[in-house]
Amino acid sequence: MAEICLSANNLTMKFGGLVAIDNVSWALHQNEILGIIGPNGAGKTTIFNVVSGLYTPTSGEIVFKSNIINGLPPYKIAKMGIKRTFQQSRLFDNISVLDNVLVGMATLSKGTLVNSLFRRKRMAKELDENIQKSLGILNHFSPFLAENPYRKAGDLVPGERRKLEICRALASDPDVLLLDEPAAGMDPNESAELMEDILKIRDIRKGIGIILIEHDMAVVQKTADYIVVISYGKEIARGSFAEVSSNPLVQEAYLGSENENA
Amino acid sequence: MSKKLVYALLAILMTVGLFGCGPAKPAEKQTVKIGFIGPLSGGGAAVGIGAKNSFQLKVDEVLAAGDYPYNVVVVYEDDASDPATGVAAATKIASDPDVVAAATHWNSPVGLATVDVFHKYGMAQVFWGTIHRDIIYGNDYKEPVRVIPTSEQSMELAGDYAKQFGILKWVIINDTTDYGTKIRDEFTAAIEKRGGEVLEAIGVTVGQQDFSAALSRVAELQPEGIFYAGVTTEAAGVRIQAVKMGLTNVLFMGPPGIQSDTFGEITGADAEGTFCSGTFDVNSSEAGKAFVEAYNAKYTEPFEQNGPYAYDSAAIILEALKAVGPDRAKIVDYILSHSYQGVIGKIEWDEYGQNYVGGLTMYVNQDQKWVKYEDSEYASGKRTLPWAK
Amino acid sequence: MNTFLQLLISALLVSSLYSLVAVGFTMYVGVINLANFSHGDTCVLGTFLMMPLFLYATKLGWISASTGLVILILIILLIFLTGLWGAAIYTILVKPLLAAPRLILLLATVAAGQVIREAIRVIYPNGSNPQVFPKLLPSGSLNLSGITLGYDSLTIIFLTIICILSLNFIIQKTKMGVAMRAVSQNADVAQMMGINIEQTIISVFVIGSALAGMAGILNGSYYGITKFNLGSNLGIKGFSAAVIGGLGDFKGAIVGGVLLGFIEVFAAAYIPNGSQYQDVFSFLAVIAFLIFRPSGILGEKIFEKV
Amino acid sequence: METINVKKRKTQFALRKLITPFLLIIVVALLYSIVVFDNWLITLISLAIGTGLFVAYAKLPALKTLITESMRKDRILLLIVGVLAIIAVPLTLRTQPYIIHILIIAQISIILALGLNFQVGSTGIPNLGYAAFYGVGAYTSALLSTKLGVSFWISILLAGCISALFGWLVGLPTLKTRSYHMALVSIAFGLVTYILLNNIAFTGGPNGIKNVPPPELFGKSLFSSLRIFGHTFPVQFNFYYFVLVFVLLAFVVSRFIFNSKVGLYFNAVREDEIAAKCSGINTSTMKLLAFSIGAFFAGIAGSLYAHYIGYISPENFNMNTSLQILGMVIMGGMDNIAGVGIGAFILSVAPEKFRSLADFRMLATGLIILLMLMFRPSGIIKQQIRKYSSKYLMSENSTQGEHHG
Repeated sequence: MAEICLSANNLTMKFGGLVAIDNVSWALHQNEILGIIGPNGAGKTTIFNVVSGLYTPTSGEIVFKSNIINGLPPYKIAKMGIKRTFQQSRLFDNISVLDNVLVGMATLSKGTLVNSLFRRKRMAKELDENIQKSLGILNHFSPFLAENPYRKAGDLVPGERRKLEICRALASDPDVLLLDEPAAGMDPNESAELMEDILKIRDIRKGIGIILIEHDMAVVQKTADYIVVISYGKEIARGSFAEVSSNPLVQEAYLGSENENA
Repeated sequence: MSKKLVYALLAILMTVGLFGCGPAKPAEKQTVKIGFIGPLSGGGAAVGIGAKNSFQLKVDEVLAAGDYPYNVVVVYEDDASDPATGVAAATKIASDPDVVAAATHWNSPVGLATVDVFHKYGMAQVFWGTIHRDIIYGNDYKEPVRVIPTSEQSMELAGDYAKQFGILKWVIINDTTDYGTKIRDEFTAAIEKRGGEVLEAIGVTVGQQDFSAALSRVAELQPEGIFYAGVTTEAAGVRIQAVKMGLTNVLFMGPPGIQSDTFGEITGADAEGTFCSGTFDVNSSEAGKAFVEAYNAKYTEPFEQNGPYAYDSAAIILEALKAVGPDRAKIVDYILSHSYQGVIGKIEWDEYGQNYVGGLTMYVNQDQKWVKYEDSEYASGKRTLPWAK
Repeated sequence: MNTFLQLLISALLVSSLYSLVAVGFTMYVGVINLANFSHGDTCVLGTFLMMPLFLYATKLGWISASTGLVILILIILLIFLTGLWGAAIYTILVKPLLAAPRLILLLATVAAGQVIREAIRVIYPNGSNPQVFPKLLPSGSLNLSGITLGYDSLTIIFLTIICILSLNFIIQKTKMGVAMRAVSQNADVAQMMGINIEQTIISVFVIGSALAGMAGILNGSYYGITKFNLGSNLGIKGFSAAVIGGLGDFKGAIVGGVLLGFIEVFAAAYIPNGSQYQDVFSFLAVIAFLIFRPSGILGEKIFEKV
Repeated sequence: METINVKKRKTQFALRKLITPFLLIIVVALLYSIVVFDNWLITLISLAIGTGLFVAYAKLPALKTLITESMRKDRILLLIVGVLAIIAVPLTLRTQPYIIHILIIAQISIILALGLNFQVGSTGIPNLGYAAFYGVGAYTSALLSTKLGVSFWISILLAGCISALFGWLVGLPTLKTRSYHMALVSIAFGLVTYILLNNIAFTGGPNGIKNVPPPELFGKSLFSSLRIFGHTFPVQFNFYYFVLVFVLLAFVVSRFIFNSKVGLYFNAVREDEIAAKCSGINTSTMKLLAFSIGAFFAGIAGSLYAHYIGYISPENFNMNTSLQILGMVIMGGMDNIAGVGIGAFILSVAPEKFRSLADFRMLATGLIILLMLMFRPSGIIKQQIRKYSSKYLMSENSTQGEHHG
């Protein structure tokens, strides 16, 4: 078994009286895709927000490479090597595709202002390398993006936006990638393409651990190695896709939510 | 590349050529320009326009007489009561070689900012407004002279009357502008010189509406007089709220800054019996009455406090111009070495160029109007002041 | 002791005015997450609309006949006019920019405030100078063992309470109020529930501006003077009160207004030399709140929506 | 096929060669009539023509491409002419120091607007009290020179640094809050600074500070008039070139920062703060940096103003000044350095040219900001996509994807 790179132990998050995550634990191994699924409002995104440092958990701990990272600011967590995407893609709309990816490399360099003003040669060299790398990553996921690096991110179609967001997250060679419902709002063709992309990530970045929050069961089935199901903040099942999908509790949770949706 | 260079040179030549020609200057020998700067826009516009009209009135009168050797054109510039705008205006006027002298400014900060400009260009600057001492005394320039008395003189007058009324325990409420703080210091000096006492000076800000905190402090101190060092708006607010708080049997006095009929309009009946140590009362002399008549025949806007001073400033500049011709340096010397007879009475400079002869009046508010105290029904005994001992 | 009571009354008056302004501010933030910086100038617009109305009524001879009733009608008419103004601000300025980044909209309201202010100054006769505001409220005063209590002060406090109570009724009991609360909780969900979002936002602008107009009239008639540029200060104070109370919180805005009024009056009275630093105290209070309790007195801890 | 292309290219080439000089003539003529002529009607007409041309440029894609292309090709020529013109202008205005004065004020405004652009334009933080930083700089410098006799060069540096420190402090309370909180805090800071400058005796209170000495260069005061070839040049002449150096520095530094990672991260914070955080950007540092750099620029500008005019008072640094500078940034084009420069130039020269309409000055500023925000929020020149000259992108340049995109 590969090494554990990120784990949550007895994680709990309360907002006032509302318990969004209730004593949830999981572990992500290297080279693994961990699926976290559950009906709407189950607290999946909250888990990401806690892991990426936007919220400080009420109790429990998040361990990354044997360091507890609860309560660290988001940028530090990103610097340590945990990157994420967002449910409604949050690109930097008014800057170019290339710039979006370059921002994704923010964790790689230090000494920004002084260097920018006085060590311009060194910075130019670094920039050159970064651009080469960015184009490589873009090319990997979408030749279109690599060919149009100066296009405004805001002008892209949703599918390309999703890809760009993944590129941006991958730009700094993270050890853990959190994907928040990447297939939301996609048609079957697009999600098929997405599945390939997700599997591709492991080729580019060896040893990366991926957590995938997803609603689209087809995507989860195809990509996830291991699945944790939560409902109303509590874990109700875990195991392989076959195991959890046959679990009556899971079926009930999903049926219930589908009824609500209907 | 060489073609590019040719283009570049061509373009440069054109630029230089265009800029170099400059607008052609009219070369009429008989025409001489004089300048006027004041707040023609913004909060001080009423005073500025009153002064501007008065200034123009004098110029028109002199030219209409027919025997003036030059055709005089007045260049008006706006300082908007703002030092930066004032400096630009002063630079514009002073750097125009056709302008020989200027009458300037109502606001002290503007005046402080522009004395250097006029000095640099060696142009006579006659102040029809501003009260700050340093404009005249803070430098050894020959160019600036000031027709309007300083606030110091005004506060001396206030002190005289305070002593005459036997009111010697004062509280000052001052706004924190240059005007308010200056008046505060000078009134304090004037009162202390006469054996009185200023119990406390309480600062308020311009634009403040609620004065209850300041006035509650006044009530605790139980003074005989409240002196408001500032201008009309806040003075009226202080007066209204003072009456509301029951501070009625206290003398209320203010500096020339509250000498506007608006004070009476806003405060209504509460204005009755308040005092203002104000500017010269033009109606007290024949020349003054003639000025008022001529002004009102020509303009609808009131000439406000500073009209007569602007009128006399024009007279001074025109007299100097007539005597020595359109030569800046000679005009500066002439102005400083002569005394004048204007509508505000005799004008004489001290060694720094400050008019030190009179030109001030004490007013009392009677039926919402400022009336010269000596002419009022209070002085004649027909009415009594609520605080009278 | 007397001084203290006298100050208490002043503080209450100042508080009333701030609360009325703050309520509008907080409602805008609640519904469309916008700090409307032209709000304070709407107050001044109210006073400057009232003066010609009053003058006209005087000319027609209405004022002398049955003063109380006419003034009441005038005030209602003015509230109506400023409410209409609120709807206009929304339709002309805010709505076209709702899709733009919030920074653009925010700056646009700042500019709109400037335009209102300067337009009043330029258009109103002699607008640069302070204007005498007609005395709408009953004059005279009550003398209770050394404390003077003006009838006008009492009327202002009374009117403010009426305004706040009726607004509370609208928010808590009417369908419009339910819609407002729903939109400020979550606009998407509200829309799914069949609430007409746009109508709700407009009604918020109408109510907010009407209250601002009311605040303007009360301000004018209490102090007897009004000036074109009073709005920027009133607006900033109203906003500060809303921040202290917790933005988006209706009750918080009122509490914030009261707190700000008290801080201002009492700090000015009891801190030596305080009067000239009155504004500094209130801003220090706001900054302290922003650092230590950005969600305001009543507000809960804000979790950023991700 | 080939021949036709060549022919076409030839005519285009000939046409193109004419465009740049033609444009230059128009722009120079317009600028001349706007800046130098002392007649508001001519200024108005020129402004109208300028606006008309600009609208045509913005609305007609063909014209736009043509002009952009030829300007790109002839940019060295443009640069040479521009620099020479900027250097030559005061020589032709020897008898009109007032015009040079306007130009100096415009230069100072450009530094101010470039500074504010870091905050409002690049980072997207509203700052409605920017004039306070300007004031802090001016007062620091003036106090150091008048009370302690510190030399100009040290005081201008300290003015920038102390102003930057204030910028950092003002930024602090708003790190965890939202943009409208920043608007409030900046207004509060602006007002508090104004009140304190008025009330503290040390700063001269409302009367400000007089007799701020002019800078000295090679042991000579900048207030001594130059005499060259028997012509006496007004003192404004010295200052024009003196301030020009600072303006150029400000442009260069702004460009460096804009093109660097810092500029990019500023943009990331503006576009989406949460995404920026999760990308590993310390958004607090970036915001504070934007505040400090902007305030530093303001401090430098303040110091230049104080030493040029020789007198400062709180009135120079009130809310109106803040809005005026904000208007320059918005009108010119947020996050576009050239645009901001143009905006600052227009909005500082125009009021001087429309002196007779001074009463409408603030109304006009407000209207310009409002109309720009409503109908062209991108300003005169839009914010540009960053282009890099990396060898890996060389192949991309030839496709010109961005032009047809």
